[in-house]
Amino acid sequence: MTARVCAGYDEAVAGTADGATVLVGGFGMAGMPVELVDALIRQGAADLTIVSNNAGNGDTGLAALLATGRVRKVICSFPRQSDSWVFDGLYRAGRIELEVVPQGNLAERMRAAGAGIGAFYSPTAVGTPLAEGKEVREIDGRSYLLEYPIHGDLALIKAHTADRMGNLVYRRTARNFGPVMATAARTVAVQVDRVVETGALDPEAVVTPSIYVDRIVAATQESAA
Amino acid sequence: MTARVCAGYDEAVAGTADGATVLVGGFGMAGMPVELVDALIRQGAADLTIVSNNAGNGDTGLAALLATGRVRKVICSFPRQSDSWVFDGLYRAGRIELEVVPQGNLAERMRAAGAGIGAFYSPTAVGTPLAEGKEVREIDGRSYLLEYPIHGDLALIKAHTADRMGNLVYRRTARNFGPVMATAARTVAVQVDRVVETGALDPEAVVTPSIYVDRIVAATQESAA
Amino acid sequence: MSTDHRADRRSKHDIAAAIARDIAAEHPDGSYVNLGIGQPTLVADHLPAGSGVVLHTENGMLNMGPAAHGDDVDPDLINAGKVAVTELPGAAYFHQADSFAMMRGGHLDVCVLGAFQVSARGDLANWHTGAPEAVPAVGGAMDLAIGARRVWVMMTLFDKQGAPKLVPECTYPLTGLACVERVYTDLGTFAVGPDGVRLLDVHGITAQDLVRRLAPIEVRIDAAVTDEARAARR
Amino acid sequence: MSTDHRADRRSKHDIAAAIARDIAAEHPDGSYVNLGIGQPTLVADHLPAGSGVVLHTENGMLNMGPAAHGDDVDPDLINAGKVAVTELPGAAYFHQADSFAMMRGGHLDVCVLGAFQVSARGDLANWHTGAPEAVPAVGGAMDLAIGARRVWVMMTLFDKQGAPKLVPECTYPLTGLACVERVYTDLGTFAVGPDGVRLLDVHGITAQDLVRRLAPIEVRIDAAVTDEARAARR
Repeated sequence: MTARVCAGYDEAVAGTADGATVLVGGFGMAGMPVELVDALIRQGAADLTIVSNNAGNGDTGLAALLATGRVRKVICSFPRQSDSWVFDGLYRAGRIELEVVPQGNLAERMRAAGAGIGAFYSPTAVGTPLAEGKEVREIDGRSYLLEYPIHGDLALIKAHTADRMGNLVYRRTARNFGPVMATAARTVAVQVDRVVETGALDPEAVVTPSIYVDRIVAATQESAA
Repeated sequence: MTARVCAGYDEAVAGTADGATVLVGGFGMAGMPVELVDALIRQGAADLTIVSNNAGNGDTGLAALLATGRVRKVICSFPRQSDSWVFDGLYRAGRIELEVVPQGNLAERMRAAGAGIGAFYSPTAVGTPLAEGKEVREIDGRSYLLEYPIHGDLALIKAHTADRMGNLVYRRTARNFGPVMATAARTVAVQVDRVVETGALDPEAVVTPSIYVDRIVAATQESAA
Repeated sequence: MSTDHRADRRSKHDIAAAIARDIAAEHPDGSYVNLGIGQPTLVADHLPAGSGVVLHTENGMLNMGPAAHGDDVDPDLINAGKVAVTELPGAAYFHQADSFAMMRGGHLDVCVLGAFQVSARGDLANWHTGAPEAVPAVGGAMDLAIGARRVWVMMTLFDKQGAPKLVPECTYPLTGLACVERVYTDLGTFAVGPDGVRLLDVHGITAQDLVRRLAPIEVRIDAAVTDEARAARR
Repeated sequence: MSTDHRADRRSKHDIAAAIARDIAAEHPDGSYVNLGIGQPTLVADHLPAGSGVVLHTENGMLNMGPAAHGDDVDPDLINAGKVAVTELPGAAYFHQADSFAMMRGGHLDVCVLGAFQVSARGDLANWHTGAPEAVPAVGGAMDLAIGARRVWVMMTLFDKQGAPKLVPECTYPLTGLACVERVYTDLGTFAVGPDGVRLLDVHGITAQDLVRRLAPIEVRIDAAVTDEARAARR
C-alpha cells in the first residue's frame, strides 16, 4: 500500500506492540530518527528488541528509550562509545541483553530479510568469538558462517525528502541503514525534513522506492501544526 | 584502481582470454552493450561462457557473438524470444550448452559474487524442475534452495553517463543488470553515451560507484575519433 | 480462413479483456501490483482512473504507465514483455537485484500471471510445456510465483482440446508450489489453496454445470453463486 | 603530571604520524583505501597531493575528503569514527548493505587497521581486550579484516608493558584469521602470512637487535635491511 503522510510523530508509531522488534536507523547521530524514537517512548511499548548500529548516544533518542527500561535486548555492532553511558550502565547492571553483530552482517542480515533470502554464508567473523554456535561451511576453499535474516516489526528511519507516495532520498552519510531497514520491517515509519508532491523527485535518484514506506512525518509540517 | 577512459571499444575488451566467463548487460536490447560485444567478436576470444538475461535478439550484439561459434555455454533466464533464432538454432543443433536460471536467482547470484557471499538460500524454484540437484533446506517453516555466486572474468555493460573516475548513472529501465554485473566481474568495461568531468555527477545519484569500473568507452568520443 | 482466424483472435481478446476487467476490479487502492507478460498486462487497461494502483515491472521500475506510442516510445523504457511503456509521476528505477529483492521479499501486494495449469492446492505451471523440443525459458515467473503476497492467475478455464486447466495435480513442469490464491477464468473465478477449490463467481454458466465439467476436481460452491442463490436474486 | 601526560601524547602522536607517513607512501595511485578508526585516519594527512587515492568510509561513502572544520561541518557527513569530514569531487554515497558488500566482496585495494596483536601468520586481534568488564563492540572491524584485498596494520611494536604485539599466536580475541599482510610499526615494517614473518624495514634500531627483541617469533630479515646491507649503503 502506498504511504500515508501522518499528522505527527505519535501517529507514525501508533500500534507498536509490546515485544516488538524495532529497527532504528542512524550511525551515531547521522540519520538517527530522534523524534520518532521520542514518540515511541511516549507510545509506551515495552519488552522491545532494538536493532541499530549503536546503542544510543548521550541522553536523547535511542539512549532515552533505553533509559525507560522498556528495551529487553539490543542487537547492534558497536554499543561502546564515548557517550554511551546509558547503555553501558544497563549492560553492566545485567538489565539489558546484548547481541553484538559485525556491522556488515547486521546490514546484510536485514537486507536478506527484505529480499526473501532464507539465510546466507558470510565470510565475516570466521574463527572469532562471534562465530560461536554458528554453522561453518567451506565453499571453494574458503570458510563461511551461516547467518539468518533480521526482520523488524517496525522500522524507524530518517530521510531527507519524501514525496507523498513514499519515495525517499537521503542526505550524504545519513543514508546509512535507512534504505536497508526500510526493506526489512513490516511497518516502516520515516521522518523527513520535507514532503514534496508526487513527481517532484527524480525517478533515477530515488533511493528507497515508495513500496517500502508506510508512514511519513515531516519536520516542517510538525512545527507548523 | 580508478577507471581508465579507453580510446575505443577494442581497447576496452583487450586481453579477454579463451574460456572466460563474460557477463553481458541488458534486458532485451535495453542496456545491451552492442558495441562492446562487437569488439569482443573482433577480439576473438573463444570457448566463452556468457551470462546474460537473454540469449541474443536478431542478428546483432549477443546474437552475432553466438553466431561466431565461440560461445560454449549460455547462462540466462529467458533464451526463447520471438527473435532469438541464432540461439535457437545452435541449441537445437546441440552446439551450445544452456543453464536456465530464474531471473531473480540470476541477479542475486551475481550480487552474491560481488558482495563476498559464499552462497545463499533462495525461495525461488523450490519443487520445480530447476531445483534438480540443488540442496534444499527448511528455514522457519519454508523451503529454500542453496544457490552459489556467479563470478565473471569480464563484464560488458552499458550506462548513460560516466565521470572520468568511473562513477556511472543509467537511464530508465536500461539500468537493469548493469549495476549488479559491475560488482561481479574482475574486469568491468562500460560503454556510455558520454563521459563528464569528475565532480559533474551528483554523488547522491551515482548508481555504480567508481570502484567497480575499470574501462570506459564513450560513444561520442568514438564517433569523433 | 484468415477471417476465421481473425475472428478467433478477437474473441480470444474479448475473453481476456473480460477476465482482466474482473481482476482490475479487485485491486485495492494504493496496492502494488505486477502484471505478468502477455494477457495479464490487459488488466492495466481496466484499472479505474485514479485507482492508485502502482505497477511494478521486474526489469526495474515502479509506477509504470501505459504502453508508449509514437514520440513517447523510448527504447530505454520497456516492461518485462519488452514493450515500450511510459513513466508515471512517483516512478522509481532500480537494478535487477533490487527489483527481485522487492518481489521475493514479499513486498508486492499482488501479481497476476498466465498459466498452463493450476492445481487444486495452488501449484502453478506456466513456464514450460515440457515438450522435448521446446527451448526452456523461465524469466521471472518462478520468482513472481513465490514472491508476491498474493498470486492470481488469469487464464481460460479449458484448453483448446477442452481439457480443464484447473487440475488435481499439474502435469506440466511446475513454476511454483502452493503459490496461487485465485484463478480468474472466462467461466468463473476460483479460490485455490490448502482447503481445495472454491467457486467464487460464474459467467454464462450455472455453478452446478461448471462444477460438473471440472470433475474429477472437487469444487465447493460459494453460497452466493449457487444456482439457488442466483435464482433467488433474479 | 599533566605536562608529562601531554608530552606522552605528543610523542605518541609523532610516532603514529611517522608510521602513517610510511603507509601513505605505499598506496599506489588510484587505489581504493579504507582507513580504520583512530590512528589509521592519520594516513590521509600524509598522502601526497594528487595521489589519486580514493578513501572509502564504511558508513557509506567513496572519495571522502579531509576532516571538516568550521562552516564545513555537516552532521550528515561523517566518517566511520563519527568525525565530520568533507566530500571530494567524484564522491558517491550508498547504504550500509552496499557499503559492506563493496568491502566484503574484495573491491577495496587496501585497508589500514590498528591492532592489539598480530600473529606471525597474519591473524588479527583488534576489537576486544577480553577483559570481562569490557562492553564488546566490533563495528566493521571483522568485515574489514576479511574484506579488503590487502590488510595492513599500523601499531606500535611493543605494548606499554614492553611485550611485543607481533606474536606467535594472538592471546586477545580474534578479529580475523590469516588476514593481515603487512604490519607497520614504529620500529620496523613486517610482512606476515603463511610464510611467517619477514622484516622489510627498520627505524632507529638494527635489524639484528629488533629480531632479538621479538623472540620467540622467528623473523627472516629482508636482504636490503640486514645490518651489513645498511652498513654497505652508508
